[in-house]
Order: sequence, then structure tokens, then C-alpha cells
Amino acid sequence: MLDYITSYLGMNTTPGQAGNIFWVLVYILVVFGGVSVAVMSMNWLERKALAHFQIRLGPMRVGPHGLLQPIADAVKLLTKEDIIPAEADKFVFWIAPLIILCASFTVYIVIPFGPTHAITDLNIGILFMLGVSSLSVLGVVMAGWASNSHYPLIGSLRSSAQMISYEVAMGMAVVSAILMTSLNKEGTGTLSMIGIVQAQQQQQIWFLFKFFPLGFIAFAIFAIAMVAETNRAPFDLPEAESELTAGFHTEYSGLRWSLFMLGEYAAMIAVSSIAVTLWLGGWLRPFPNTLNGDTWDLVFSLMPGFTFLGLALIAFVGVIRMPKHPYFRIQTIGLAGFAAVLGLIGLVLFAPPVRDRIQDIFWFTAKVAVFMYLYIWYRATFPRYRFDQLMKVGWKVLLPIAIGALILTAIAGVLF
Amino acid sequence: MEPVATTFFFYFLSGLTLISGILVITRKSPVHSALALIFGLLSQAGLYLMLYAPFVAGVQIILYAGGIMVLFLFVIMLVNLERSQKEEQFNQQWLVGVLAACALGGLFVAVYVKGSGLLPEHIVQPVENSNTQQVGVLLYGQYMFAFEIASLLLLVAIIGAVVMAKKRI
Amino acid sequence: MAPITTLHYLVVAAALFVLGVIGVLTRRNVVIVLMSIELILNAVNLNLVAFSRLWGLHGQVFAIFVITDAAAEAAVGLGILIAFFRNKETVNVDEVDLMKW
Amino acid sequence: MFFLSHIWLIPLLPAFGASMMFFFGRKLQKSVVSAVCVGTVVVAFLFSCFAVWQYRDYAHDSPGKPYQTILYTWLGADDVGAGVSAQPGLSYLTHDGTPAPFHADAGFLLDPLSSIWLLFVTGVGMLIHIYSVGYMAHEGGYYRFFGYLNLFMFSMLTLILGNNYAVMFVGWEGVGLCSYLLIGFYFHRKSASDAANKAFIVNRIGDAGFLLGMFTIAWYFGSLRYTDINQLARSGHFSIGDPIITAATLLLFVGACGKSAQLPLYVWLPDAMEGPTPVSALIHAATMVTAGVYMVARSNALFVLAPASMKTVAIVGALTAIFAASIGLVQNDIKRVLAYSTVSQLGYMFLALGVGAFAAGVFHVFTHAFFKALLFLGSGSVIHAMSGEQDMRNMGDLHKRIPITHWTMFIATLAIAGIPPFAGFFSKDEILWQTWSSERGAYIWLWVIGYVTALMTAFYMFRLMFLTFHGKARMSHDVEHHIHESPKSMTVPLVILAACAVCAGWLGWPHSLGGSDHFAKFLEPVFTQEAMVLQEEGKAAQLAAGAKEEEHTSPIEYALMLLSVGAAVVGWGMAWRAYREADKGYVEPIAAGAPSVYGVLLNKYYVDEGYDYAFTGRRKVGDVRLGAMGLGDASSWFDARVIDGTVNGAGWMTRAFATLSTWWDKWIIDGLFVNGSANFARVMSYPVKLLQWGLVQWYALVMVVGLVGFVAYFAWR
Repeated sequence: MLDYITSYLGMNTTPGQAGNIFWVLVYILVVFGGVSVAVMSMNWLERKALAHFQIRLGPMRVGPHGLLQPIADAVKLLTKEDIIPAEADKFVFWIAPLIILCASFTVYIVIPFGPTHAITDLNIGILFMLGVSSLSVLGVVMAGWASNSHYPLIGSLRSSAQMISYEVAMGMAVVSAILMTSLNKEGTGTLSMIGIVQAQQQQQIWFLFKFFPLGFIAFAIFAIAMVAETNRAPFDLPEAESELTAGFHTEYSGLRWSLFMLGEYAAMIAVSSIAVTLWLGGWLRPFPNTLNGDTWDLVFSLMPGFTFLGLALIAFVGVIRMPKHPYFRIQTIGLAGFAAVLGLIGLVLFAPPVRDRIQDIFWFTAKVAVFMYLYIWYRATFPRYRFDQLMKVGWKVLLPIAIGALILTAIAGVLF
Repeated sequence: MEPVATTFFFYFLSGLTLISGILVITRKSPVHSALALIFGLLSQAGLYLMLYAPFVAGVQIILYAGGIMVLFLFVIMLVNLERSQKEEQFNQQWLVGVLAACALGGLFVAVYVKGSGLLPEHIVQPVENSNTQQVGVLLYGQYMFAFEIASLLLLVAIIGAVVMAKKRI
Repeated sequence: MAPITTLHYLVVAAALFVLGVIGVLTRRNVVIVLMSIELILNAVNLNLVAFSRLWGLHGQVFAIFVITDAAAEAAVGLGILIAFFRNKETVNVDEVDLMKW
Repeated sequence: MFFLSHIWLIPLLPAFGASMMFFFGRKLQKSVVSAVCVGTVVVAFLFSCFAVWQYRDYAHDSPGKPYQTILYTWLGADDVGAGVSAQPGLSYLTHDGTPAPFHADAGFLLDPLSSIWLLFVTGVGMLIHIYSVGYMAHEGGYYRFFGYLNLFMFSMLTLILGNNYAVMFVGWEGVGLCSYLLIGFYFHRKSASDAANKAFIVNRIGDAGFLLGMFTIAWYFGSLRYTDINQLARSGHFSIGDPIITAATLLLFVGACGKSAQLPLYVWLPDAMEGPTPVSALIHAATMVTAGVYMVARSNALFVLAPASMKTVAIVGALTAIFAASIGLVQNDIKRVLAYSTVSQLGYMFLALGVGAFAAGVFHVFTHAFFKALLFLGSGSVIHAMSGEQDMRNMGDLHKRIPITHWTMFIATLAIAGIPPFAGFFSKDEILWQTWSSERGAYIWLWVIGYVTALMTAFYMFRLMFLTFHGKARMSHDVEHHIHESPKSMTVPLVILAACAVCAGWLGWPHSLGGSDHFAKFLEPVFTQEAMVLQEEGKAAQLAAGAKEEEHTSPIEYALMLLSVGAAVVGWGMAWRAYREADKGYVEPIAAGAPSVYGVLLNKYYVDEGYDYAFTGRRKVGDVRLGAMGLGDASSWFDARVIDGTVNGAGWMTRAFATLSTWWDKWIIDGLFVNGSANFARVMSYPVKLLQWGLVQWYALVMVVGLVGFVAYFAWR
């Protein structure tokens, strides 16, 4: 049993390919927990960031600077009464959020956090991701239909049309990225996520900058289409609260509603990691060509530690600026403890064995985090589209440009 | 690499497929049928994976589950089916139909069993991780013409659907 | 248990095919008839992919073509369905009998 | 060689202007309209100047070699050259039964003859366009007028530049149409529309002749191209006086009579003065009416082979000349005088052609174009000044009020009267001299007629001058108050034309006066070949003009010159005596001398009335109608009695049959056969119907059952 467990550590591949059930389960647990934590912190981050965009403070009560707000929300949602409308189609109503959740989380099977840090590596990975993430529209549609009410129905109709429309452009952009992977000596590309990142490693360039600006155009199209794909602002018509009170999940409450939220944020992270994998070189560290050499490798491998120390510093400043009043003593202590934990993590991350294993994951996560922040930024900045404008953008602007970029990429690939 | 517990997964997935098929043709509400059909499709994708056809599986998921079924649900929502749900779901000659179909199925099984000797014993084990390349080579090489014809067919289908479904052209 | 041979897949496909045929022959709701047609196509696909394990990849390529045709068929069929519903306010196939003399 | 190889662009320029006018004219500003139309014609003029210049280079080594460019085959077989019936397209049998392909190709031809026409048509046309800008400034239908003018330019240039009779016929009909449209420009005036109809119908008679002649030529020569025809005609295969060629040429001459207003088809031209004056100047004096001359000169190779036709041409020309001149003596409408003088000058030209002096005829066309256009424009300017008054009896003493018009018209009068060294002198004298020096006998009378005509011409032209510009002022006061000189755009063309009227003749300064006849020498190549043909026929006397300048510088020529100049001066003097002091209610000398003659002349020999009796049938002879309207009466009677009777009878018969067949149809056909068979079929088909249930699922079920049986059969066979 034990050696079955340790046998995996020797082989340098993903547990799925190694066929090692134990480590597969471990990875699944880790990823699932990590994504859930990420979603919760994302929730907090979004509220705070939006608040500061709008010159507000945002959640401040629960915990220092509302750090514990997500936990409070979770408790509230879990204990809330779960209402199913009388006229609703019970079974579909019940299963719709599950579909979305499964669709959003199944994707994580193939997301490569590092050369060996993925649950498994399907050789149709990107295809699998697109397909499974496109399943979530079924959940949305069913939720809207099952509620047997007008707003949700309209919302789900909108979302089905919107998602199908934008999948086309998205697929085109992805294909042009996959085309780039086949520009090697033997001329065979790959669909597997890890393979794509390794292709960028071999070609010494992120696909974002390949055949500039072709790669960039494809990336931009994907970056737009993925926002529409996840029903986020400015494409959040299916849940436009100003038009259809909450869109397809108007009738939902409590746990199911939280499942919707969980699925939505998980899908956001998933598509962002697709973008990172395809164009931003996945787990590769930035500037591999210009800033190379052992010293630079050392510097970049120390990055994670410094990051956590920086977070700890911020938290510590927060501790200092905490009002000196008995009411706030507990919060001050808690924040100090939080800072201490962050600092400790940072110190641990400096240890050579840890940092060598951890830095791939760090870079990947950092790049995804940038996208997450972009999501919030869009939501704070852009007004919502009208539906016909949305369709027009999808079919008449994005799709032609994507096809053109694809063709040009093919030509460029043949020429150079 | 031999996939784990082939036998179990085969029976599991095929059972899921058949059950969902039965649900599809028996449910009253079309949405339930669609849901069942989606499950069937997904489990069939699993069967394809077991048959070392990952690309077909992916296409199955994207096109069928992601595309066609969404289309179905879309139409089901457009078309108000309240009335037809209250009505009789099966037509008059349903018994004859069932009998004929069952006869056909039995005939198929009999023919398979009878002709199973014809199937070659050895199973070509296609290397899984180059499946997509091989399919692509076939698709764009030997079946190029058929591929173009299929794209033309899709175009015609799009135009036809628009013409028929649009109120005013 | 007995190893899984191609015959198993063929039998499953046959059963699925029969289910589809039953749906086509007996249901009155056009939408479900269309879904049953999808079932039939899937049974065929299963056959093809199963055979492709014996005789090379041509079966899979053909399966992809079948999926394409299924998409086209669904689009046109649903278009017809919508047009028909707009005219007769029903989706029952045995009320489509204008061709009856 | 750009311009030469693109001569087909010349007609297209005015055509473009015309199309612009007809499509957008209604919306365009007057300035734009005049810019477009005048601009196209100016460009066409420059273009043709360059083209002719380049033609000089082209034909430098072999003078008179026609330049021919064929764009495409317009109808018929598309082969170039002698045809074989195997070629695609229409083909027909020529007179000797050999198949020939009919090719009327859109081809264009430039040789000295057509280049002369090209130059003065575009030149005079350009001047008249400019003139019209001023003249029509206050008229309605401005764009319509200019569109018609441009269309006319297009047709005329097509007529000139075509390389075969078919294209020429297109232009021929085109100019006919345009003259119809322009004569009837004031269509709201009954007289104008009547005149337009008259012109069109009379022209149709001529066109019919032209068409028949064209067919005869095609049937006889197997081609319509000038080059082919000339080649064949000069090859010497055909004897002089070949009957068919004679017939063809006579038919062509009928067409020429219609277009160029010769006896007996001249009647339309005086009435054509109903149109605006620039139109009279351009179409009915300078260009269109000379189309007949062009056609005859163009087919000279045929005419010299038919002496009979030549004689006909000469006689008709001479008679027309004196006839029209005699009418012109007494007319009072200024434009009608000019119209009759035009007719008689055309008669001169045909006289020249008829006696074989083609070059002289063409020369007269050339000079006449300038001074007659000038006269018409001047009269237009006078009418403009007199605010629409056309009757000379109400004019007089205008020479100080509108000096430019006066002097230019005076120059033109000198020219037409034949006072040296003005243009008319050379050409007219040339014609007279050729007439004299052609074969003796009857031709001497032709010379006499020409001479008398010259006298009359001088008389009525100076009569016009004196009545219009001198004598006492006879107009009413308010008219007199309005008299004013015309605007620049009208006077400038007058001056230019006056310059031409002075100088144009010098091109043909005869050898006898120590000049070298450039004009004839330029035209020589076109005509000399006939001279050859005729010489070996021994009719040296009928030699064409170009061939025989050298040997005739006999004293008789000088004598004749003096005579004709004398005639002009005498006519001048008579007019001076008669009309110098013309005051209100003056008396015409002829009216004083011989009132009956005066009446006859004033009523133009009652020709129109005669035509009304004979042809149109507008007047009855006794109580029967002859002519067209008579035919109409007869056919209406026939229609009312015979045709309608037959129709009614047929109707009655039909009804009778219908009742019968109704009964048969209802009871036998429908009852027995149709319904019977239908019922029979229905009864018989009942069991089969059970299969064709009309439900798709039922069909599917049947299909599945069939499939089961099929598979079962193949499984356990």
C-alpha cells in the first residue's frame, strides 16, 4: 500500500497517466478545495474591489476588513430555507445547479498547474475543456425553464443564444492557438494542455506574441468571448438584474443559489486558466529569454516567498493602523495572526525543495489571478450591452476577425 | 496502458445509455426527455473513450451535448407544449410499432450472434495519444471531398432552417 | 467477468437502435420523435466506432460525418417544427395529415 | 495614330451628352446642360481635327487610301473580307447565285470625302451649339433642345463615318428622327407639329428608295462596304450603263431627293422652318440636307457606271435649282427665303454631281455650309432682335441698330451671290464651268438654267438684305423699342462663320486664276479612278473635276467667270433699284409687272395643294378622295361592311355550335366519361387506399416491417 503510494513519486508524470488512484484522489481533493477557497476569497475580493472602485469601504464588520465575510455568507446560505416554487418542474429545478457545478468542476481535471501538476492529461484536453464548459449552458437553460416563470425563461433563452454564439468565435481563436503548436520540426501539433505549454516552451515564445499581432488578436477574441461565455459583465444579460430581476436564477435561493455562484466563479477561473495555458505560457515564468541564467532563475524562484511576505506586510500595516480601542482588540489580534501566518508561509516558500516544487503553480496562479482582477475591473467599468448589439458583436465582429486570424496564422505558419 | 476496470465501466456506461434511451422515449415532458438524452450522450462519449476514440468523444460532447441539445431545449422553450403534454402521448398503432421494432432488434441480435464468427479476433490497438492526428489525416486526406460535401450540407441546412423558422424573410 | 468484445458493443448499439425506432414509431410529439432519430444515429455511431477498433480509423471518421449530418438534420427538423407549430398550434405528428387524400 | 484609330469615339461623345440630357437633364442647371453638350461637341471637333491631321500622315505615301477600322460585326457573319457561306450568321444568295454572308459591321472609315464632311459638320455644329446657348437662353425645354442637338450630331457623324451602307442608313434614319423632333420642338404649335410630320413622312418615301437601293446593291455586289463595292465597280467587270446598277443608283437618288429636298420631295424643307432658327441653320442648311450629296458622292463609283442616273441627277438638280430660286424671289418670310435658297443651292450641288464634277459639288457643299449657316444664324439674330417677327415687310433699316449681324450677313450675301473673292464665287463658278465644259447638246441648257439661277439668287438675296436692313423702318413702335444686338455667344459664332465665308473658297482657288486647287487635289484620289474608267469609255468630256484642271485654261472660262460675276452684280443692282427706298406698302416689281406670275410664285406653284389632292387626300377631287386619306376611307368602308359582317356571322355560328357542344359536354363527356371513370376509380381504389394512410409514422412502420422481412430473408436464406 505504502509503496503503491510512494511509487508515483518516482515517475515524472501526472497521476492520471500514471494510473495511480490514490494520488488522483489526493489531487482531486486539493484542486476542489483550492478552487472553493479561491472562489470564496474571490467573492471577498470582488466586493472589496468594487467597493473601492466606487469609493466605498465594502464589508468591514465580519473580521478585520471583512476578511471573514465569505465564511459568514456561506453559513447564511447553507442555513437558509430552500424554496422550490409550486409550479416548477421539481426534478429539473433540482438538477440544474448540479449540472452547472459538475460542468464547471469537471474542467479542472485537465488544467495543468505544472508539468506534472495536473489530475490527468487527456490528449484531447482542450477539446474536452471546451466541450465540458459548454455543458454549463444546459444547466442555465434548464434552470430558467424549470422555474416556470417569465424572467428566468427569458434569461435562459438569452443565455443559450449568447453562449452558443460566442462558443463559435472562442473555438476559432482556440484553433488558431492549437495551430501554432504544430509549428515544430515533426509538424504534429497537440490538443493536450500540458503539450500546448511545452510547445510554447520549445518554441521559446508565448503564443500571445507569436506572429505578432496574430496571436494577440486570437487571444483578445478569446478574452472577450470568455467573458460572454461566463455570463459576466458587460455580457451578463442572462442575469441582468436591472432587466430580469436576477435572470435565470431568480427563483433560486439558499444552497442552490450558492451552487450557481460557485459554478459561475469556478467557470471563470477555468476559462481564465484556458487562456493562460494557450497564450500566456501556462506555468512558465516570465522573461525566460531575456532574463535567463542561474541568478535570474534563483530570483524568479524566490518570487512566491516575497509575494507572501508582501501580503503579510500589508496585513501588518493593517494591524498597526487598526484603531486602538478595546472593541477592536480581537480583530487586531486576528489580523496580526493572519499576517503571521502569511509571513510563515512566505518563509516556508523560501526553502529550496519547496520553492522548486511550488513555483510552477505560483506562476500559473498569478497569471490566473490577473484575469480574475480583470473580471472585476470589467464589471466595475463597462455598461451592459443590448442583446442585439451582443449578437452583432458575436457574429459580425468577433467571428470574422477570428476566422481571418486563423487563416493568416495558417499562412504565416506555412511561410515562416 | 489498459484502462482500469474495463468490464465494470462498460456495463455501467451502456446501462446508463440504455436507461436514458428508455427515458427519452417514455417521458411525458420533452425537457425530461432532452435531459435523459443528454445523459445518454455523455455516457456514450464515455463508451467512445473506452473504444480509444477520444476525438469522437470530444466531438460528441461539444456538438451533441453542447450544440444540438441546446438547440433542442431552445426550441422546446419557443414552442409552447402545454397542450400536447396533457394529450395522449402514443399514437394508435403504437403496439404494432413496438412489436415491429422489437422484432427488428431481435433480428439484429440474432444476426450479430450468428455472424460473430466473421469479426476478426485480433483487435488493432490504436495508439491513443495520436488518435486525433490520424483522424485529421484521414479527414483532410482521403475523405477531403466528403468533408467538403458535409460543410456544404451544413450550409444548406443553415439556410433552410432560417428560411423555415423566420416569420418574414 | 467475461472480457468485453466488439459483440457487446454491437448488442448495445442494436438495443439503442431499437429504442430509437420505437420512439419514432410510437411517440406523437415531434420533438421527441426528433430526439429518437438522434438516438438511432447514435446507435449507428456506436457501431461505427466499435468496428473502427477492428478495421482502422475509417469508422471514426464516418462517425464524425454522421454527427455533422445529425446537426444539419436537427437544425432543419426544428425549423420545420417551428414553422409547423406557427401554423397549426400543435406539435403532434399524427395531426400532420394534410397529404391525406 | 491614337486619334485616327479611335475615330469611333467621335460620334460617341455627342451620344454621351444626349444620354446625359435624356436621363438627368430635367434636374440639371442650364449652365451644366450647356457645359456638357457644347463641351462634347467642342471635344468632338478637336478630336476630328487631330484625326484628319493624322490621316494626312497615314495616307501620305498613297493618297486617298481610306482608313478603315471595324469594331465588331453588328449583324450577320463575323468574317472580314469576301464571305463564304460556311461562315456563321445570316447569308444570302447574290444575283449570280453565289452565297454571300451578310455582314453589316460597326465599322468606321475615314477618307478625304468623309474627312471634309467630318470637319465642317463638327465645326459648324460647334459654332451653332455655342450660338444656341444664347438663342435658347429664355426658351423652355432647354435640356431637351440640347439633347436633341447632341443626338443629331451623333447620328450625323455616324452617317458620315460609317464604312458601309447599313451604318450610313442608321445615321440616315437618326438624322431624320432628330429633324422630326427638332422641327416639332414647339410641339404645342399645330403648324410646328404638322411641319414635323410632313418632314418625317416625305423623308420616309426617300428612305424607302434608299433602302431598296441598298438591298439591290447587296444583292448585286454581295457586300455593303464602300471598299468592296468600289473595288468591284472599278474592276471593270461591269459595263457602262449596266441596267441593275442604273436601277440601284436611281433608287439611291430617290433617297437623296428625300433627304436633300430635291424635286419632287422638296416640299418639307420650307415648312421645316417652323423649328428654332439654330436648328434650321444646323440641320436644314448646313449638314443634314447635304447627306444626300454625301451619299451620291460616296457611291460615285456606281453612278459613273450609270450615265442615265447621272443625267437624271443633273436634270433634277438643275430644275430644283431654278424652281426653288424662282419661288424664293417673292417670299416674305425671311427664313422661308433662306429655305428656298437652300433648296436651290442643293440643286446646284446635284447639278455638279450629275455632270460628273463631284469635286466641285463637294466644294460647293463645303462653302455653302458656312455662308448658309451664317445667313440662318444672322436671320435668327434678326428675329431675336425683332422679338420674334419674321416677316420682312415689317422690318427695314436695321443696319445701324444691329451692325454685327448686318455686316456678317452682308458678307454671307456676297458669298452666296458669287461675288469674288468670297467663298460662293469659286464653288458656283466651278460648277457652272464644269456644266459648260461637260458634253454639249442638252447640257448647254443645264448651263443656261444654272446661270439664270445665279441671277435669281443674287436678286432675292439682296432683296432680303435691303428689305431687312435698309429702307424705312416698318416695324411697330414697341418692337422698334426693343431692338438690340444679340449677346456675345451669338455674335462670336457669326463673326467666325463670316471669316470662314470669306476664306473657305480660297482652298479651291482654280488654276485658271493662278491658284492651285488644293481642295480638288485633296479629293482627287476619291474620284479620279472613275475618270480612268470613263476615259477608256472615251467620254473624256465627263471627266471628274479632279482629273482635268490642267488642260482647261481656255479663254471661255474667263468669259464665263465674267458672265457669272456680271449676273451677280446685275441682280444686286435690280434689288437695289427695287427695294432701296422700300417703305410701308411698297410694291413688288414682279407683282407690278406680271400679277399672275407673282400669284403663282407666291403660292409656290400650288405644289402643296396638288399634293393634297393627289397624295394626302386632304382635299377632295370632286367628291372622291385620293391618296392616303382616300385609302383610309376605302378601308374603313371595307372594314365596316365586309370584315365586321364576317365577324358577326362567325360569332353567330359559334354560338350555335356552342349550345350543341354544351349539351354534349355536360351529358356525354362529363356525365358518362369523366365522372363515370372517376367513380369507377374511386370504387376500385378503396382497398389500396388503406395502405396510403397519409401518416408519416405509418409509412415508417411499413418501412420497418419491410426491413425486418429483408434482414430475415438474408439471414436465413
